[in-house]
Amino acid sequence: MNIFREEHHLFRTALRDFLQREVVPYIDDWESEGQIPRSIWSKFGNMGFLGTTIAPKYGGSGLDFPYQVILTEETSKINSGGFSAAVVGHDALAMVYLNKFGSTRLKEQFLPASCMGQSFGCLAVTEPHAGSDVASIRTSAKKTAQGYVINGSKTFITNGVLSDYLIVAAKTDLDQQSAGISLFLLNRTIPGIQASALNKLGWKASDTAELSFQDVFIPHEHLIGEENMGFYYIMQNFALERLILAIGAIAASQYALEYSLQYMSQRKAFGRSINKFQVLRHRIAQLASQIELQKTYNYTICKAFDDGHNVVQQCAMAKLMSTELSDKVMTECLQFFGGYGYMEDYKIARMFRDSRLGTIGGGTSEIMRELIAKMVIDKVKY
Amino acid sequence: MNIFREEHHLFRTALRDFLQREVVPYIDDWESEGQIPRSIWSKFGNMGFLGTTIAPKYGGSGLDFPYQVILTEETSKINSGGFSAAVVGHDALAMVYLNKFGSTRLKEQFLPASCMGQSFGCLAVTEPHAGSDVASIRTSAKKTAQGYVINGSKTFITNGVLSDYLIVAAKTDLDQQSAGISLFLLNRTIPGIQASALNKLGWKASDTAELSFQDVFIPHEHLIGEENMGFYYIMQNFALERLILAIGAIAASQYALEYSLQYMSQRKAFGRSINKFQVLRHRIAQLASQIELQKTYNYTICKAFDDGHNVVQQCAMAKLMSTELSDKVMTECLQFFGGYGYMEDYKIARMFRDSRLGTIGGGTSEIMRELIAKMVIDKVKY
Amino acid sequence: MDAYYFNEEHQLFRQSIRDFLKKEALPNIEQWEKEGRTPRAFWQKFGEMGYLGLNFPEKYGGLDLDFFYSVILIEEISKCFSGGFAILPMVQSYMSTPYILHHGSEALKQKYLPDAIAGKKVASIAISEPGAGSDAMNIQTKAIKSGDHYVVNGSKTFITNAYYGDFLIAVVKTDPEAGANGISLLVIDNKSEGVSMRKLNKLGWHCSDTAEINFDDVKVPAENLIGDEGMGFYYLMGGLQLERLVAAVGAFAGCESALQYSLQYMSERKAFGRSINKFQVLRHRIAQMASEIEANKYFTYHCCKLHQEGAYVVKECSMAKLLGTELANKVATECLQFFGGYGYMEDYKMARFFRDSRIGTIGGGTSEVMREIIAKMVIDGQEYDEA
Amino acid sequence: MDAYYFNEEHQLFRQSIRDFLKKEALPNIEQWEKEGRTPRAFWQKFGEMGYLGLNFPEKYGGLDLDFFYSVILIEEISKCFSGGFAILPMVQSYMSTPYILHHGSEALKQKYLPDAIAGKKVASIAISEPGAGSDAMNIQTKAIKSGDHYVVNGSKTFITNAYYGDFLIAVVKTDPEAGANGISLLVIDNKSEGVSMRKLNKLGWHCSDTAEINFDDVKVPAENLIGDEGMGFYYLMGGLQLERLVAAVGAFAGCESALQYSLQYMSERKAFGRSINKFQVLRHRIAQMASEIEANKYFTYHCCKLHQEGAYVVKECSMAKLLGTELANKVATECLQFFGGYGYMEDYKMARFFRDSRIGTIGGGTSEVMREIIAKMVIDGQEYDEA
Repeated sequence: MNIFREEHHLFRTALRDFLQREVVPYIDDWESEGQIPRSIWSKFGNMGFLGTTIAPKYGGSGLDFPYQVILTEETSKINSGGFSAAVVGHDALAMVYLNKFGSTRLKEQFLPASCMGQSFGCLAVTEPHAGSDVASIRTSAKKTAQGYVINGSKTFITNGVLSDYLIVAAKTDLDQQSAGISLFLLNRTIPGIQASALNKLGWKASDTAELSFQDVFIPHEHLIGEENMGFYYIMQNFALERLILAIGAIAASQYALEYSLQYMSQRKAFGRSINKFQVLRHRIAQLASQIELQKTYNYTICKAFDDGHNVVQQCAMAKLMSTELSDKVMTECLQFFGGYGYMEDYKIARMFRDSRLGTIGGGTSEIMRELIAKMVIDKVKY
Repeated sequence: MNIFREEHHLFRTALRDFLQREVVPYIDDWESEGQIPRSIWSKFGNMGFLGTTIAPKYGGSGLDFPYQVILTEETSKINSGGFSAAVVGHDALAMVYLNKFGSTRLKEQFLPASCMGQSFGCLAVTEPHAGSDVASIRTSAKKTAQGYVINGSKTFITNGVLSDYLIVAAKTDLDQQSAGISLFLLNRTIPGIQASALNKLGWKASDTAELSFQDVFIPHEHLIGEENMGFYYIMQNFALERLILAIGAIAASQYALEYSLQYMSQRKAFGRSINKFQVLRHRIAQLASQIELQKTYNYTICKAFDDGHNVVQQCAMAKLMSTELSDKVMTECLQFFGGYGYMEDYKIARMFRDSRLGTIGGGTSEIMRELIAKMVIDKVKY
Repeated sequence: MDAYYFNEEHQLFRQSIRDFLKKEALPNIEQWEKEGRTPRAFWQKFGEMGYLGLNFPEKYGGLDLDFFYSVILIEEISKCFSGGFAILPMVQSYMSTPYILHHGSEALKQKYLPDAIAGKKVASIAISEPGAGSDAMNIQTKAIKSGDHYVVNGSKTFITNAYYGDFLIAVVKTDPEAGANGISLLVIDNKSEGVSMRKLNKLGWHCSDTAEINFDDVKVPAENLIGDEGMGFYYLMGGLQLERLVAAVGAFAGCESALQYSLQYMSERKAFGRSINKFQVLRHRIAQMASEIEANKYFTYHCCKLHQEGAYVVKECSMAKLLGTELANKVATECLQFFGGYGYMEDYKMARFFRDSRIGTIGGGTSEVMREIIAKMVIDGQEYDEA
Repeated sequence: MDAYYFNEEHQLFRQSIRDFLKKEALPNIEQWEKEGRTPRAFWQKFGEMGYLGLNFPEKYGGLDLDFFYSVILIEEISKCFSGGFAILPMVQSYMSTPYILHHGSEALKQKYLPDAIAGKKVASIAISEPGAGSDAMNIQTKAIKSGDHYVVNGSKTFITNAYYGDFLIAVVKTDPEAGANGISLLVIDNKSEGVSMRKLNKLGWHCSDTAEINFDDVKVPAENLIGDEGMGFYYLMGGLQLERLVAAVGAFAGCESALQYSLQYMSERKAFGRSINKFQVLRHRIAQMASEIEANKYFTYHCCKLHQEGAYVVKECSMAKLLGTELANKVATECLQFFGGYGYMEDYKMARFFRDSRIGTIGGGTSEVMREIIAKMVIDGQEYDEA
């Protein structure tokens, strides 16, 4: 299943060159600093790497989905899960919500700068006491004559500390579960928003925030879409989000495998290069096969997604299996490196740490299985 | 953890010699016939292999638990899960219930012949609609002035077609769940008992029955222990039953591994004996390690059981892990044999079929995990 | 997503073969399993429907259809809960006679293909030997040329379709000194003098006949040589790709049927007061398996497409075979578990599925052999070209 | 069942060390992890309590207790959620100084053991080299005798305790031509001229110092040779059994603490309206892991008992190390999952446990090396005797 045409390959090459030149030399620093510099956003934007699928009238390139796939893949192959998360959190989450559900006015106001990387966003749904249970969020948005007043807290928010605007899920009707949720756009500069960075096992170059909102006032026009439709919007976008996560996981896995193969061809033990040991060879064969399979499946779903099919079930499956596989690949690849695998000087230690979020973020594996079970066993349709 | 003394080894040697002489030469025939001949029971009894832990006054040998362990192990190493099941179903199930909970009169009446192998029994608890859910059985025992009248059906009963007597669980109080169950001894000869043999994937030498009871009348004295205490008796004996199943599974695994090692030392491929291929060697190392670990654990529990400790949790763990491991061992060992593994002329095909019941019979792995979860998480005590 | 691979005619074809199997095969499989063979009359009907010639030119009686018709055929016969039933046409049309079609003389084609396609003759491919297993290079069966015929001596084992079959495509050494270059393919009639067979007793695939064969000075006409002498190994390498692909298709299709069957059972079976498809642990296992089967299926379709387009995809076919058959083992083990004690009873189809699947990671090159091939390509950068 | 291995005094000892750790270590570990070392002052207190000399004779300041006291020590330090903290005393008392005790001269013992036992000096065992890894036979570091001293050249890597430590037990080649028979053990003071070190930056074990060491014409007095020249390999083989056993004990103890910690969290954390320890899929995973940890523990106790009784149990120790550390990886991965997003946060101890456990299947001989050893014994019938 090949979803890429010639122009896609050109885009990939340009992006790859850019990353090698502008990102890779600095990525270790950004990892230690726990954030990526503002300047990289505008460089990214200038090159046309952001907003590829967004209409030109809003500053995007109006291209098809494979461009976004390539953005995800290539940012996943420079050994910084955090960097990739920051880019994807802006491009495939914040911007996509705005683009799909926002009013023309909001789009005109925020998308062009977003596409140029002069401004970037985050999506804030998860709360400390709700986790994967979106329907149970407690952040409230009280409607007044002048606008909405938002109170509550969020956690695990990628780009949550540094982003210029936030897409926030809050309850406009506290008596409802899912039916009372709405989405809002918050400018970072409004008073009442507090953010603190979390200290994570991996994804170090990404800022992940705990947020609190205290009487944050926003005008009515900053409601995204319709009131009480937020849950529906979130569910609708989950397919894309999961597909992107699946693609990233497999790109990183492939990168880890290639990196390992290179190491194994050079490293010697007991008198021969370790890629000659049968037990290691068979494990490589198994992993390579599983990656190949998963990649093919993911591309098939990308195509179906791009063709407008309902792929809720398929995206959950892709996310579940790709992230589980990625953990397995990283665990095994680290083992190939022996003691060196445990040293942060080699890339595999970071890959191992970064991968571990895969089966947790964007809905845990358990949530994926719940969802798939409902569709496969109870024949529920979404 | 060594639980065997010198006299145990002598017993083991005698049993092993007996099996080699009296059982092994005929076992393939018995597997095709779907049953073992009556004559083998009395031979077994004559040698003193049955009722080892039962008091001499009831015809047993009054010995300690390791003798029963040896009986389980050795019968599990002659490549007939069905044969082993028949012996254990009599010796560690039917006889044990009778011995532990039966009246002196019942014991005097039935145990001596049971120890001599002149008569053998089965335990009938499971029902078509209840499975592992013992509390929900529907077979009823209606008390009348003259005795009890039993109606209902049972399934998956080892020795259920050929045994001389049956220990049957039935509801004396239909309004109760577990609190309404009692145990009864039924002579095979009473009118109203119908049995038909089931056609199984493995355990071919054992007769496994579907039973139906139509107005089966038995005297009051054939109640085992007290009325409505049956569930409690069954739960109490589960520890032993599971331990025995765990021991059998590991003995069979060890036998399969030894058999495979022998084959692999002789079989050549690509110019060398296949026990020289690193991938196979490492798998053997892994399996041998897991078997060794599990055996040590099981023996530790055997000792604790014999010392009178409460080992409900430990026996469930032993059963869960031993039978899961056995399936894994058989699956992998069959693979070592390549095409020959698939031929019934080699022992491994039957071992593979026989093992598969392990995670199902005597409480499925899922039931074991339910039980363990209750003890480990909810701190429930049994 | 199926639309990426199947058009409307494909779907009609699927319906027709499904109807045929439902009427002609499913009611009888239980019986055929007991008898240890599928009757010849059935295969003739099957042949009359055209099902044995989907991938053959019309001049030999085939239908000359694209490969996805074959994929459908293999999927559907693999969903009948009888690996032994499904394997006959798989060997016949995809693993043995294609050697005649692709490399054989016109005379050989005329002699064997029409009858095979009509279901009148049953073919086998005879590679494995008692001493060699998966190691085709080290076979010992010799075919020494003597005038206008070869004299064949040696033995073969695990040969599907052979005991009740009509002819063998036998892999033989025509030059015992020449290694891979000394291997040739020879068509041998089962009734030839000096051919003796023993039917093997298997763990599963009960309605398929698997034979151990002895050749004792068997005279085979020289014109029964397929293609050129010494080219057998290379023909095989090509043919094995198709064999693996077919095995992969059969594997995921079997998994799908096992999952469906389990779902049905689980919706009906009750325990502790509710149907067992409500238990979270079982639901999550279903979810996991459904996901793995689905991904496997679309990867295999992808390989089929590559094959259809004429690509020589050794790596992908080996991967598909490896992953598909390993998955089938896992699915068989887990699905049987869902049935509890009933899973162990031969009255339910799961027990047979469990027995039948187990050959998957062994036959047609073990998983270990697949990993060897993949390792060579992925690690050492080795490439294979078509013969 | 614990009573089969531990008597009442053992239990009192367990309580005392647990109290000590709770008071002196647990409140500070977070800080030590940040600083990248555990302060020397702590180890001196630890030594004063006798915890570094459980397995040493009284004449050197040890307590000369049976091995199960050591087992308790290792279990308890392994339950502090800091692999880096636990490894220092493990290396000190069980992986390095025992070579001096068992094979060293009385002068060496007097010089090094009392200080090590008192926590005044910290020891390392230096085996691995950049080019050799687990392959002890192929080390390249040379110690060439010249008069009354050896001149050492070469390098070592992954050496725990070395960067802030005092002396090394270095594995060197005294006879570069002699293979295994040319290997010797030499005590080298870290401050010797020509010794240079680089501190390594690790995935986990943050409060432990791990060094890469270079020896550049380092002069070492001849009396620092442990035992006889050329016997180093055999001493090592013996010592490695203890090392593996200690690793196995640490592994299951870590698993126990991770499971307990998870159970605590799961009883408090709510999702979809109930505490997450009520979800069947999580409950079954807990049940499975609890079972595996329990079996692993008693198998390891069994090996400890064999060790205590003086048996030379290469196979059992290798098995315990293999299975224990593989299990720890699995437990770490699964337990972190129970914590959801919080598992990924360094504020919870699971993230550290996950990072710290990952070295288990690598350090002290990889799982692959363990399987090699076990395969040789189980398949080829090889046996090992004590040096």
